[in-house]
Amino acid sequence: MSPVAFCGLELAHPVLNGSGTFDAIAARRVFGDALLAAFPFSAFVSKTITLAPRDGNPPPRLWEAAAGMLNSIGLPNKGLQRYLAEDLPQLAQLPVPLVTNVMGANAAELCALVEACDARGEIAALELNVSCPNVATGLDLGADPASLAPVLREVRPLTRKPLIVKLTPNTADVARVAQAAEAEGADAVSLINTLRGMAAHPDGSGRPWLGGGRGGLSGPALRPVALAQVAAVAERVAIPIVGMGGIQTAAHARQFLAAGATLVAVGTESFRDPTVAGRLGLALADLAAQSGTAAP
Amino acid sequence: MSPVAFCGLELAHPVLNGSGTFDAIAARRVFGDALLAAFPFSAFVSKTITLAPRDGNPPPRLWEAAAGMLNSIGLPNKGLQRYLAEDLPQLAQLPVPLVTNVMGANAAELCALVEACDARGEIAALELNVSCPNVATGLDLGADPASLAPVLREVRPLTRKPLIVKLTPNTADVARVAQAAEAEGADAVSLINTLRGMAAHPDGSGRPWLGGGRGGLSGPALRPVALAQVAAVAERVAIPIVGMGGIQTAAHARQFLAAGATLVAVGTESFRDPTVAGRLGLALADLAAQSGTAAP
Amino acid sequence: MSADRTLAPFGRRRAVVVSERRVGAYSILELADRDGPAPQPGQFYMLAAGAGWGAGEDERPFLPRAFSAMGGAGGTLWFMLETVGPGTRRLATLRKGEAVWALGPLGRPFARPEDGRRALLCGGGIGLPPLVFLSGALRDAGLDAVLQLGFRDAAHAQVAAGFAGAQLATDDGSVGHHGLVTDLLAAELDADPHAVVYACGPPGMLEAVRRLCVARDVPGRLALEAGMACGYGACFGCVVPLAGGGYARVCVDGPVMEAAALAEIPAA
Amino acid sequence: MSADRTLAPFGRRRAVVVSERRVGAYSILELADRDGPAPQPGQFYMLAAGAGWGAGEDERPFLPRAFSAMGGAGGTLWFMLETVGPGTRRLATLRKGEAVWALGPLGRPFARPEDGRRALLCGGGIGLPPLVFLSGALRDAGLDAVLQLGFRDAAHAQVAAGFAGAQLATDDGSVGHHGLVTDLLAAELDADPHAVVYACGPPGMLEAVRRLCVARDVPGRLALEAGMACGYGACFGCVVPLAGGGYARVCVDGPVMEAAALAEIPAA
Ligand SMILES: Cc1cc2nc3c(=O)[nH]c(=O)nc-3n(C[C@H](O)[C@H](O)[C@H](O)COP(=O)(O)OP(=O)(O)OC[C@H]3O[C@@H](n4cnc5c(N)ncnc54)[C@H](O)[C@@H]3O)c2cc1C
Ligand SMILES: Cc1cc2nc3c(=O)[nH]c(=O)nc-3n(C[C@H](O)[C@H](O)[C@H](O)COP(=O)(O)OP(=O)(O)OC[C@H]3O[C@@H](n4cnc5c(N)ncnc54)[C@H](O)[C@@H]3O)c2cc1C
Ligand SMILES: Cc1cc2nc3c(=O)[nH]c(=O)nc-3n(C[C@H](O)[C@H](O)[C@H](O)COP(=O)(O)O)c2cc1C
Ligand SMILES: Cc1cc2nc3c(=O)[nH]c(=O)nc-3n(C[C@H](O)[C@H](O)[C@H](O)COP(=O)(O)O)c2cc1C
Ligand code: FES
Ligand code: FES
Repeated sequence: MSPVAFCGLELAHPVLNGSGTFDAIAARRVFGDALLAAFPFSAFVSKTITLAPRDGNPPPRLWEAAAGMLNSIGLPNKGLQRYLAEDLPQLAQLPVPLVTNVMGANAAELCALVEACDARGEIAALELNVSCPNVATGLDLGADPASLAPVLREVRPLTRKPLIVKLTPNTADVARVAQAAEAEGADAVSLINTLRGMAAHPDGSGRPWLGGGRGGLSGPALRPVALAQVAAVAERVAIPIVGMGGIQTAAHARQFLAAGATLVAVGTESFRDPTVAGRLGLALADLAAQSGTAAP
Repeated sequence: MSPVAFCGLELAHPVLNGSGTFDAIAARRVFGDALLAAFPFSAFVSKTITLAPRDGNPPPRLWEAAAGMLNSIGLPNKGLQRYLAEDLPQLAQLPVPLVTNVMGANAAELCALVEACDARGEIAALELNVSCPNVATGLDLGADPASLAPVLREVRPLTRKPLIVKLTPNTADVARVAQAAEAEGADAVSLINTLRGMAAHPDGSGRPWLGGGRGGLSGPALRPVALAQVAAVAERVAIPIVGMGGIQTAAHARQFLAAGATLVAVGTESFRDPTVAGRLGLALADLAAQSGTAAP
Repeated sequence: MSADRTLAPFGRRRAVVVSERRVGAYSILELADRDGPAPQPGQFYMLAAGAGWGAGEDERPFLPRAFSAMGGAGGTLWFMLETVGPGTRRLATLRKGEAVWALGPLGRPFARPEDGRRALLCGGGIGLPPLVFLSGALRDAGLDAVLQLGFRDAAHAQVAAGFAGAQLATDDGSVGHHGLVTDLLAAELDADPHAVVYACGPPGMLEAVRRLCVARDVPGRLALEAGMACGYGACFGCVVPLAGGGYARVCVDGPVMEAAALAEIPAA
Repeated sequence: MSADRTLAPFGRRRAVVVSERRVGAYSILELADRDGPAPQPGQFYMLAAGAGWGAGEDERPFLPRAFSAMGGAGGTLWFMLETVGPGTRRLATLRKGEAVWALGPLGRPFARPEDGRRALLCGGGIGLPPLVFLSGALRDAGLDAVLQLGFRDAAHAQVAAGFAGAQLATDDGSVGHHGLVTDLLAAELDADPHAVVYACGPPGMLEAVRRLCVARDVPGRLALEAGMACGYGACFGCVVPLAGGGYARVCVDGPVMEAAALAEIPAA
């Protein structure tokens, strides 16, 4: 297969998973080692890890929308220490590089997360989630260049691993935020995260369906929004872009690549079809090699 | 039918049209006076009117999306003078009050529009479009409370007619903008306008399909986003809200009313079914009277 | 036939599929529309399947689709469809008895030939339905019409077998004239320029007809296509550029437009 | 039967509808799944129609839906469906020969009865399929099982006619015991507490079973339901609260969970 270059990593094809939309450890329990033999993604992005463990939001956590879904998962995770101790050894068995996605409520937390991850050889790159719509802090941080920049200034020097900033789509001008990330030394940006949304309880009471109240919209419904944001960011930054949001087919992925993305990620569509990303990867590997969309 | 009170108007039911999604004059050419006999909306909202005439964007102007559509219409209209001279007399024949939607590139333009409309008795209320994603000025104005407030401060004193501010959804915190509108004397806010989106040409070239480049997403795909924004605004302002975005059924409309809207508007669904809003109005009229969602 | 549009009842109606059959590359769809008025040649309907609309590629179709009436009388409507995407695919798999949402008749029909001019009807591919409808209406009105139809190949031309006396052209020469249907039109205009042209077809073909008409100062009535969301003037999406600048909405100002009123017709 | 899960092949497969029939208020769907392994009682599949998925109310279904295997052997799978929304509605209108996307078998199956305990199988409504599957497997293993099934009314109970020897209860008393199926369960536990309970049904019923088991210190294995997007642990959407705090994913840690491990089961 034709390798795709991304921030110094050599990837077999340009298709990743969206953070939080594939649990390689759980999938191995379900599918066995067949998962490793046909691993669909060219790098594996972990679910968002936080400093302290989190249970996540009360159920229901899911709502099916028109051509998409809302989730209010609430970033459940074991916390940094148990992630490093328990999950990393298992994730190291995957046949692809590992990207660890982290979120902190403030600069100090993010620094602690990034420093700890920097020390671990199993981790090939870091993704900073400054965009999760379910947790107030993540939202505020990434919606405004002025609040993002000082945080990145503290975090960036703490690792030489590639640093990807995952942007929030819930902002007036995502390209300005991307420019701030580039200026502060981000190696790449990824977008889009889910759009803030809400579902009413079908009992007609007016209360929200989701246990967490608001949720995040993903899937084909938001693909036009994602494509517009990727194109807007590509016009304004030179660093590589991981484009995502509603990608279902190789044609969709090509649209994101043509709009300026170097890599793409599949999230929601993997829920419907767990091997779809591998087929897209196969279809896109040659294209990526030919067109030289690969960034240095 | 049970009247719904909205900014001093008595409406037969709580369902309007979204601005730019129903042309009552064209519809009368197509359907004849049957349109008047079964007019679906309890007030008619005009397409956005600008000071100078506009041709609008080059075609193609439409893209069908998953459970929705993108448009890049570009606000074609006759300009204020011809609207007042040619259209108003025809719109005055409608059996419902008329809301005129206007957009200006700056405060001076908006003032001229509002003053001229204030002088016309055919117009029951004004809606300020500070949210159209297709024209740079409209976007910038409504995305930021700091740019919206001074404009409203100039415009508000120029009319005693109800002033509705139509908010843009393409912003980090729509409730803050709504609060600014309320503080500057808006009588109501309406939301959501279309989400910024883009479609790639199916020829795979990567160029945008729409003649205007970017477009605006509407329809069921964005309903969860619309509902979340309406709920967020309702938590922070006391003035009435016109809620819209992907409404197709009476159940959807009820969700918006339960989230805090006083009225709802139907846009894209009228393209699929031109009489749908009338059926929703019938279904909702009693509900509105009972529950007292009607604002003073 | 008259130049005024037949008004559409306000509201979409549930029509029922009477028959659906394939003829070569096309499908012929016959609908029972008991409560609807008869359309005029040039008018169209917005159609959507009564069920299963929205589960095709890319989660489409979502909006209804525009189709020219190929005929309509006594509560029955005929359409001819080419399968090009999820909407036409769904409509072409409907079975007898299934429901179709229909809004129409919509748009301005073809105006009658004036000044005793001979009617030249020139259609390309899926542009055939309104012209076939028109040629029948002219015949019923005791007027003569030349019907010229162009197709890609024999599979597409197969549908023309039903229309006796039509002049045919195919791109691959497998049936009739080897070349463009506009060659046939130019020849008729050479022979007798006291004519009025009625045309429907793909944008490139309509642009050629428009140029022919303008160059020779012959009245030309072109039935246009454009992507449509509503079909009744609500969305301002379906525009074509006008000779004098600006745009017209194909659904309410057309679909039949005078050649002289139009600027260059944009490629699809 | 074993306590270990049967692994799912990695990837959804195109299964084919062998038959679809209505029994009272339910549908029985039989699929040919030639390439798939046989499931164990308690395991489930994520199913979606091969075509026409996405055109129901509110433009749904979009995601696949979870269904317990009611049986599976020799490349054939059985399911029982209750029509409650767009997904089950679409699946219940499939015809012989049509395709279904199937991912599975998924989840942890029922563990065998331990210590010579008697198996009490207690199902409510659409909770019946995994218990019917289990009762057959226990019988095949030479073990005894009591099958207790509760239904709303006679129309729903009709499906139980196929399962000889089942104790029945209905809410309206039209068939069997007039009352809750958990009354039957309590009576069996009163009679002989050396038992293990297997249960599946609506949340309120499962919560009652959970309390019974915890109160009497009897092992209970509950096959849970939860809204699911993926079925294989990817989305973290399908959680239930645990007795010790925190949540477990029903799709990978369940659907069969020990009663003692669970906190109060939330209402739907
Ligand atoms: C007045 C009028 C009369 C017509 N009469 C007939 C007729 O008699 N018979 C007939 O067969 N057709 C007729 N058409 C054309 C017909 O409406 C279109 O072919 C139809 O809309 C195609 O729908 P689809 O879903 O099958 O294909 P689509 O997927 O909609 O593709 C059709 C074309 O639309 C473009 N397209 C592709 N994807 C999209 C998208 N997501 N959003 C927007 N555009 C897209 C492309 O250019 C593509 O080639 C008529 C059109 C008009 C306006
Ligand atoms: C492990 C497991 C096994 C199962 N086994 C069976 C079985 O054997 N037979 C069977 O019939 N069912 C079974 N179910 C239940 C079945 O999966 C659901 O009933 C099915 O998902 C319903 O889909 P639907 O589209 O028909 O209904 P939906 O519209 O999805 O409605 C079903 C319920 O979901 C909620 N809901 C409504 N709208 C939405 C929305 N937009 N988003 C999210 N939730 C919504 C409501 O509570 C509603 O009552 C099982 C579920 C699980 C988890
Ligand atoms: C169930 C679910 C959980 C998610 N969890 C995370 C997460 O933990 N961290 C994160 O950065 N993004 C998370 N996302 C966002 C996705 O990575 C992705 O940005 C988004 O879903 C858009 O892509 P899609 O439309 O292909 O799903 C989550 C999305 C979903 C649907
Ligand atoms: C084709 C089209 C044209 C529109 N034109 C206008 C406009 O001129 N002015 C305006 O304020 N909003 C305009 N809108 C936005 C709608 O009024 C409405 O806010 C939006 O479409 C969301 O509602 P919906 O999902 O029901 O369509 C337009 C929307 C569409 C689809
Ligand atoms: S199709 Fe909507 S205006 Fe013509
Ligand atoms: S359904 Fe996705 S984790 Fe269980």
